[in-house]
Amino acid sequence: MKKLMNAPDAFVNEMLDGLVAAHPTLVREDRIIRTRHAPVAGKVGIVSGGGSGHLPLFTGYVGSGLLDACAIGDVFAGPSVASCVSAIKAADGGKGVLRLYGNYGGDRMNFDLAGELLEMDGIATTTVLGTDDIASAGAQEAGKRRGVAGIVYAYKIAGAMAARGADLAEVTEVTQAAVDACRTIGVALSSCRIPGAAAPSFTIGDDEIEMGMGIHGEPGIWRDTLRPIDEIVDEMIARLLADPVPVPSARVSVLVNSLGATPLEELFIAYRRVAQRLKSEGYEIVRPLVGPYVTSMEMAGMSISLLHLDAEREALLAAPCDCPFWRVS
Amino acid sequence: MKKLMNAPDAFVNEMLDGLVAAHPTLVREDRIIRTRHAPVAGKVGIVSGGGSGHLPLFTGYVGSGLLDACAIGDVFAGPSVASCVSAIKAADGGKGVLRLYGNYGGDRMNFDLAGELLEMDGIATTTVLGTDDIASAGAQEAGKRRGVAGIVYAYKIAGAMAARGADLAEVTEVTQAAVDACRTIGVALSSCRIPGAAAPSFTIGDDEIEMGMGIHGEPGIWRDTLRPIDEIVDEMIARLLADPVPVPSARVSVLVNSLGATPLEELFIAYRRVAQRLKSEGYEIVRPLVGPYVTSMEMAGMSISLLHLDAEREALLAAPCDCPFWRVS
Amino acid sequence: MSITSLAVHGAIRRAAAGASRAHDELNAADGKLGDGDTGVMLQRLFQALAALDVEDGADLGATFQAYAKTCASATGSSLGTLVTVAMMTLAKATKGRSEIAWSDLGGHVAALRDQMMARGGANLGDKTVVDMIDAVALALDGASSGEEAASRSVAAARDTLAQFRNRPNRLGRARMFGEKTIGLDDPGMLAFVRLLDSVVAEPVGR
Amino acid sequence: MSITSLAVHGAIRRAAAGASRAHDELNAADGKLGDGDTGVMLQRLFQALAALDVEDGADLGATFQAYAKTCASATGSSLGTLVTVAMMTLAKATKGRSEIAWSDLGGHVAALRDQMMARGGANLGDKTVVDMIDAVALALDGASSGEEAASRSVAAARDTLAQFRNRPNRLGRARMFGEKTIGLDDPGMLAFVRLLDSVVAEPVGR
Ligand SMILES: Nc1ncnc2c1ncn2[C@@H]1O[C@H](COP(=O)(O)OP(=O)(O)O)[C@@H](O)[C@H]1O
Ligand SMILES: Nc1ncnc2c1ncn2[C@@H]1O[C@H](COP(=O)(O)OP(=O)(O)O)[C@@H](O)[C@H]1O
Ligand SMILES: [Mg+2]
Ligand SMILES: [Mg+2]
Ligand SMILES: [Mg+2]
Ligand SMILES: [Mg+2]
Repeated sequence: MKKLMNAPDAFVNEMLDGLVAAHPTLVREDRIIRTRHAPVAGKVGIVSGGGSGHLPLFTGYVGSGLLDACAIGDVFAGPSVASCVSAIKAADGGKGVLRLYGNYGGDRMNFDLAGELLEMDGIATTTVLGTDDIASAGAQEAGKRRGVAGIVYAYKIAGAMAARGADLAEVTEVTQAAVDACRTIGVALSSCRIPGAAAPSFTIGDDEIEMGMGIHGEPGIWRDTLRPIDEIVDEMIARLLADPVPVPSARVSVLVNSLGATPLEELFIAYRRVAQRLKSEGYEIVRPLVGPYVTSMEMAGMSISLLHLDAEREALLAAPCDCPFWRVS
Repeated sequence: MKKLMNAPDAFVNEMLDGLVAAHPTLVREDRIIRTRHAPVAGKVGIVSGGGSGHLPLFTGYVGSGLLDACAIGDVFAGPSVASCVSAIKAADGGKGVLRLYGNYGGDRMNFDLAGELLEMDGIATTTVLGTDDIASAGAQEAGKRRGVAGIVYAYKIAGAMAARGADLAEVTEVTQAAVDACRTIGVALSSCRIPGAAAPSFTIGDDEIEMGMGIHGEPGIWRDTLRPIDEIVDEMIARLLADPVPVPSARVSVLVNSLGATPLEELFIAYRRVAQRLKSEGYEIVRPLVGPYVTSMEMAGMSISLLHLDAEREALLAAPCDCPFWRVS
Repeated sequence: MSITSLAVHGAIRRAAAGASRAHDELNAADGKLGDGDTGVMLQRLFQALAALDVEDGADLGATFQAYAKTCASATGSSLGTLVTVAMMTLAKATKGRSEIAWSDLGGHVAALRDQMMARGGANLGDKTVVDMIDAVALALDGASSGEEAASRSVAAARDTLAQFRNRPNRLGRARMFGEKTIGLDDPGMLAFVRLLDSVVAEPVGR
Repeated sequence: MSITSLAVHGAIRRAAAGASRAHDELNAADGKLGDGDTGVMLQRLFQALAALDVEDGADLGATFQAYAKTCASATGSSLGTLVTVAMMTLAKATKGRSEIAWSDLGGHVAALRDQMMARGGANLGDKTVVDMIDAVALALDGASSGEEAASRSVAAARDTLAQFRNRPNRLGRARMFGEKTIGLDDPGMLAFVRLLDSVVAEPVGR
């Protein structure tokens, strides 16, 4: 868990400097990143935000057909209220702004406060929270669930809906429905270290795997010795399918995501089994995603997100988008 | 260095199963991957090949404007002669095939043998070897240098040149010139393990970094305690600039590449410094690439590749291409 | 005897010194059931507050508003944002006044406790900084001097820390650790005790 | 007394058994200056060769051609491809013949040494399997029976291994380790010795 960095305190700011230097479509204003064209007049704005250390999440998804702006916190810490305010302002093209971020207590307080401060400025805001992690609370307490990799689907749906010209209420409703149709579960193999921290965020044995662990090392469902990936995938898929969604569908999209250090080779081995299992359960997979979409720095592990589709959601998934880490055309 | 896998012997085949399941533009035939349209009649074919464990390299770059086909070996082992033969055949649209791969002894023997076996079938082949790793041999012995991340630029140049309709000699010449204009150096922070191997490929201390180490753990230039990334980048850039290319240019492209476990955050911190240093030396950066382009599974570390441009090379870099891991449009 | 902007800023400065002293201890406490950053966050936040210019006799509402603004920019952590909420609440409550009486302090603390609960969603008994503030609000009820306020609030805070130590955390990330949190101090509660100790180490009012 | 397809295939089978026995030792040797796969590669390769059907009296060229084809599909490792090269060379040289004399064996080995050098780019003295084959080719010169060939080649192989142990590797990945390779056996050379020992453990010719 060595890091290629300078002073730990400079980690996030230097990372953002490099990000915008490499990707001139992104504009940095202190602790927010926005598209070059934001705000787009007459379009509903989509903003997100959260702690650093999860690239491409959150700010890597700023781009056309996705996020207009993003508020950026320190590593694994929420963005400040001031950043949330700036991001919402940067995204507001006069039709209101959807705040779309993961269900973490600190982030909620900050985005809520920011929204209230901006009410006086006449900026209408709504909120949809990523709550896809089925390991973080039971189905009866779905509102308490944390947001993990599935939020990437919500970004896509929200961004495409806004690009179509829908109003704030419509964008919010369709995005909330997408979150409600999405389920994620992850496994972790090794820990990560916050820059400057004396110790890793958690410890796990050299031969162990933890089912259901969160992306900051939040405790999961069980921990045991590593077993063949097919068995692990089978359990993950079984857990995902056992968790009811409001409107189940036989057409699903699936995201097999690396938490960071787990290489593409292993993701494809896992995806092979995911596809086999879903097919044998009667599902058809649409536009699968395999890669590092939501990470925790050098943490090893992976997550599987399942998005149940309807015709509209499928069309929104297929709509064009363009950011440094995801392009549909 | 735990792995999400089943039997180690199945690692590569299961990985390929997942790759083509997730990316239907790719077609698998045993140990080769080709584009759905290969061979393209009347177009020079571009083939590559090499050991597994480096995704996206090699086979992830099969796509339009890049590779037509790729021969796939076991992890860190060359592709078999039979796979090389199949890949060349799959790429041959009647105008000959460029074999473009890294300068490793085993791979050379295999591709050479394959080429000779196919001479009888009347398939014309040429060879360009990736030799960009300046740490692997001195400038006087440039022909002995190994190929590392810089080969990605060679793929782009060769693929674009072939797509333009150039003949085999022209494609070969322009690609060789691109290799000659490209220099790479890497640093490693942690090791990786070949599936099924009892031990990591090499060992390195918990606080150490090795300058110039190769992507299979080949020994580098020095090993010492980790230092701030700005210092490391400065040395890497100094080494790259001190190594003469035939026709230097003030316009360069640069690839800041993760060897696997090193997260995007750290790459951007590094890129920030790379851009500062190159600018202060009078260079202009064109189309920078930052991300995991050539990896070694869970190895931590990064490499910097510098490609000197001329007008033609710059145009070829900007030409459209599309594969699962790189798209220019 | 009353509380002015200058007195408040003196307390902020002593809190900042206390946050520096408690840095390692608070990080360690948070490391056991959170992300290990309570100490570093509070040190930075209170240093930023202490660095503000506050003039004697300044409007208390303006002073707290300045603190609130600094907090809103300086931190995104949950405890930090609760400090922001506290400052915003105090700014509204003291707008246009240059001093408040010691006997009113308990009411103000009770008001910011309510705002923190509304914002953060914590309930009493969840073992968070809110339980600490609740206990202090009750203890301040009827206190009419700085000395009284100091001794009562310190005693209440220490008691509350001890009482809650053997109960489980019920909020946020710490909640996930369930019964394992029994026996551990909540980092936000511990921080409150350490900062309060520093604040009262010198006389708080005049 | 001569060498037929059946005799060759017997030797291949014994080599396969030897490769299995030496699996761990060869992986370990390669682990020190290569990628640790010499043992696993040779075991798989020779098992694939041993599994082929070879009939007594079959054309030697066809037998070696079948081996070459199997090798070309079964392995991409450098040593494996050198085995492919050897099989291709022998296939050409023995095409149309059902036996070769023991006294011709040294010439064939010398020819495949040259092909391996041409293909792989190794020079004599680089401390590779080629040095081993060179030594055996010389030792076989003048040998006119299976027994003589066996004893001479085994002696030459062992001597060569010992001689080269204290020299540095000069090729491929091992070259990068420079002086650190002194004192270590080259895995390809060691493999040759182990397989040859297995092959001669039973009479090789008739
Ligand atoms: N929603 C909340 N309501 C009340 N107190 C909270 C809440 N969230 C956090 N806290 C308090 O903040 C402390 C953690 O502070 P800190 O480590 O600085 O923040 P973070 O959890 O963002 O890293 C907890 O121990 C708890 O006392
Ligand atoms: N170009 C070459 N010429 C001669 N011998 C070689 C060459 N390359 C490899 N070898 C031999 O092969 C051995 C390594 O075999 P092996 O580990 O199976 O292959 P790889 O290096 O592909 O992993 C070396 O010890 C050396 O004796
Ligand atoms: Mg925190
Ligand atoms: Mg090998
Ligand atoms: Mg914390
Ligand atoms: Mg080897």
